[in-house]
Amino acid sequence: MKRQTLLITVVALALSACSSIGAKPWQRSALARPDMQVDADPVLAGLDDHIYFSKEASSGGRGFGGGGCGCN
Amino acid sequence: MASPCEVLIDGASSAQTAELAHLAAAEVWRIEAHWSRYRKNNIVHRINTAGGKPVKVDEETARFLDYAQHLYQFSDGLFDVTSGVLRRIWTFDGSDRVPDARQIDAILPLVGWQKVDWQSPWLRMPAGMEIDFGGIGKEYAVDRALGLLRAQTPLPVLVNCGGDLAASGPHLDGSDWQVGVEIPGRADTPLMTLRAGGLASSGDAHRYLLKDGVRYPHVLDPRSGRAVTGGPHTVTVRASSCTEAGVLSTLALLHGPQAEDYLRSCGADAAVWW
Amino acid sequence: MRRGFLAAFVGLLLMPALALAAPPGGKDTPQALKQFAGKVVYVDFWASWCAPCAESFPWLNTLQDKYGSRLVVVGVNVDENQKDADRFLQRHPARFAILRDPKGELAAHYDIPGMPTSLILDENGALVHLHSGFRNGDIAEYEAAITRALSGAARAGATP
Amino acid sequence: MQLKNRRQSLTAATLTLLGTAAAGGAQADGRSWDIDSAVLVYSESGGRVQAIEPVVKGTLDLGGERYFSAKLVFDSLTGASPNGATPASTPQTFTGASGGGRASVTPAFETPLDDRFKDTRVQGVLDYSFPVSANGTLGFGGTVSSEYDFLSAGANLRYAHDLFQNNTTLSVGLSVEADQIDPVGGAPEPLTRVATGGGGGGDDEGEGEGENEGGGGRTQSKTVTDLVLGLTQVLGPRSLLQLNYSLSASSGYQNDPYKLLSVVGSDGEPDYYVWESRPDSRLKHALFARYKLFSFNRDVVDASYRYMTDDWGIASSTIDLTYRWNFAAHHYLEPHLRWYTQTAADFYRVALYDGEDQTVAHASADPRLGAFDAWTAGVKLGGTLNSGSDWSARLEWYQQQSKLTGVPAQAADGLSKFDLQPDLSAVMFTVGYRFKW
Repeated sequence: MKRQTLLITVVALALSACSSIGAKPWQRSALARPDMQVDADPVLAGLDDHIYFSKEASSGGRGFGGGGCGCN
Repeated sequence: MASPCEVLIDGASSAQTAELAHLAAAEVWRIEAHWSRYRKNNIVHRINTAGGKPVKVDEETARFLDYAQHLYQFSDGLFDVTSGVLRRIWTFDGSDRVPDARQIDAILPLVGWQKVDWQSPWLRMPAGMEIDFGGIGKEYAVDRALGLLRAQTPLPVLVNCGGDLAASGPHLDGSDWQVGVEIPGRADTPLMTLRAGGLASSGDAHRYLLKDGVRYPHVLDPRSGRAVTGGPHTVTVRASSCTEAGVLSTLALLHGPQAEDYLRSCGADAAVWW
Repeated sequence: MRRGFLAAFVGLLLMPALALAAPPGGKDTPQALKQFAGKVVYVDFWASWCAPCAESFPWLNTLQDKYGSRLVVVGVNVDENQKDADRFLQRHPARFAILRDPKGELAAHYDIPGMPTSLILDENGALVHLHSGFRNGDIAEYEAAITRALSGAARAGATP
Repeated sequence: MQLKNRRQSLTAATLTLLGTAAAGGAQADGRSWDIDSAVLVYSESGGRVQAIEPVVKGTLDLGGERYFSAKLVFDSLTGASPNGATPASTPQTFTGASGGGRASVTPAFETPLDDRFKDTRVQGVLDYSFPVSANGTLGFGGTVSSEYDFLSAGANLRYAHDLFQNNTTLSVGLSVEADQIDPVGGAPEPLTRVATGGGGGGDDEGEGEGENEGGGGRTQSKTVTDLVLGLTQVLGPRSLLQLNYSLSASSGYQNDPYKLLSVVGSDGEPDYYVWESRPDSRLKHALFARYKLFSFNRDVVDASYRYMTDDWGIASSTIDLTYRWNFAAHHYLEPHLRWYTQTAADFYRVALYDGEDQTVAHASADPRLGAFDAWTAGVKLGGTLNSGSDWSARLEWYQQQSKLTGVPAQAADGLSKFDLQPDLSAVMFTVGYRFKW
């Protein structure tokens, strides 16, 4: 039981810590840039995922891993 | 459009101001050449010498004629671009030669926008009639010049052609522009502030006739062909553009003694000097 | 060893939290806005990189005509470098006063919750309204807030 | 005309005259599509697989943060891929199933390839996302992908919640995909002998009994369910961290119907071949961490690490690094380095020893399930035209170095005379163009 409570407190602390890490709304000039977006180039990412899905045994991580192809 | 024009740019180098002033001047001269009735090779001359035949006008003139049509309805005929011919019987040289009823009745048939057939872009005007954009041509040029400069710089710009002016926005420190209004016969020049938009003045400052103690200002009612007497010396209006300010100040004058009531009814932001 | 590791991990997370506690912003009017004392002021925080800010400019431009000299519209630009702001103003001309706030001091003073954020200050600089974001659909609400502030000023006999 | 709007009509008429009215109202919120198109050309050395993959994706901004997008992917594959058999000292004959019945002969000492391999795939994706609250965004989408022997349909649902003034974003996504496999000639029975018809490798007295012409059973199917939990945390005005945990459960037919294994004697020479066999479910866990930093007030550093493990015994690590150098106002150069390593599946085998096909539960010689390291190195050049549209061109090399595992001890010496796992290397060239329509 003690282990769970410890884990929960850590997560709670982590989240509360999150509340002050970050940028103020007026400091988001860099974060607003297209090349700083998490999904900056979705089509290219899709092509890469497909190639690596058909050549390697791992997939996804960034998003859903489904290959949607026979890829033999 | 004879008055000199000046350009003020807050926070710009003299070189940049000179360059942009040149740009503004070029635009004002372009409009001057385009619509001045003193020139022989422009659209106004072609219209005034068409002898009743239809004339195809360019896009800018077409827009201006649409505007003239709107103003004619808006002012119940007080604002009429065909009233230019009245100058044949009225010459405001300070003398006492006020035209008599016979002269006026002879010229009136040549005045009246309702006689003009305007189907954009074709204009057909009965022979002998003339159109004249002088009424608000200068204020329009000021607005066009300001539009060009605003596209070139985000800095606050003011274009002033003989007291009719327009500003793109307040000074960099947020304060308004201070404008001195010349009132004939008064030594001081009362100050008016302008934050953004246009400011125009109309008055009988320079040209008028004097007969039997009555002052006949260069303010002619196109419907009667007569000068409007008993009105204020000068009306200055602030509005969203110099053109709109010019229209309201001209119409206020044309309402003579009821100038202030007219301005209030239009919700105009104005100052009147009697 | 596990306990030590856990303590270190938690410590690591808390440390940034303390460093960034925002300084308490006093509620008096900042120096930059004092020049508009005596007038109702509509302050709009904007930046070149904020898309809804561009959508709000055409409407902001009409405020000056609509409410005349009773209202002062001030656009506070929080771009770090002036070049970005100037390029933005070329494409979206502003017919109202622009104040620069490159280090975000004004923004921090009001601790604005998002971009854009609009504030209305009454004639003695007190904050009477704040909303963040801009949607064309909500213009009526924004204008109602302005009229309320102006009528508040009129009631208090402020100079027109 | 009521006085107040008389004045407004004058103001409006004046603005129309001056043309500012038009400028003012210019940004009518006309709907415009953002079109993102790209073509990938993938080419493996040694006459292996070639692929050309054009993609076009249109995103429509419906206003109010609502976005509809439609994507169309074409994929044409040619060339050959290893069929799983090991090389032999004598030519080997296989009746390829993947593209017509012609028999193909593999020269001695060469890796047998299934060179009648031709495939055209079309995939359509639709997606719609919209705000459900001030900080909550919901998105759902569907996808259909079809090729001549494989049909897949999937749907996904995603929710993202912004906290602490958009500094923290928690997201959860669920996707379900149903695949249907119709191999040419039917799905072969796993671990049954492959009919070689004619001089297969070595003398195979055992011809006939237990043979399988590959006329296997009916259509096979599998379902794949993915769950992704994400946290994106802004660390400061110039950097952010993304952490994803994803769980992927696949159940049903996992085999590659065209892959087989050689069953070799102690001399390493193939006696006969059997179809591969994989478990009928797979559970994958992946942890993904990504860090983005805006550096020198100009460039973007993008570094990510992924660790994946599954119940087939495969564990993989991936490191991906890109440095986007915005060397000019509208141009950038983006070098890219990717390092990948994976361990082999428990049931991965280069080949089986005589009789092992009767004892093993599962076995596959598909190189994708083997152990290998892989490098990707490349560079992308891109820019923005003054019309506002973006172009990009990317050239990359991909290289796999395999680590030999799954060699049956009894035949190890015999097999050692062959190159059991030839490395794979490929060139990838992608051009992209994004514009408003």
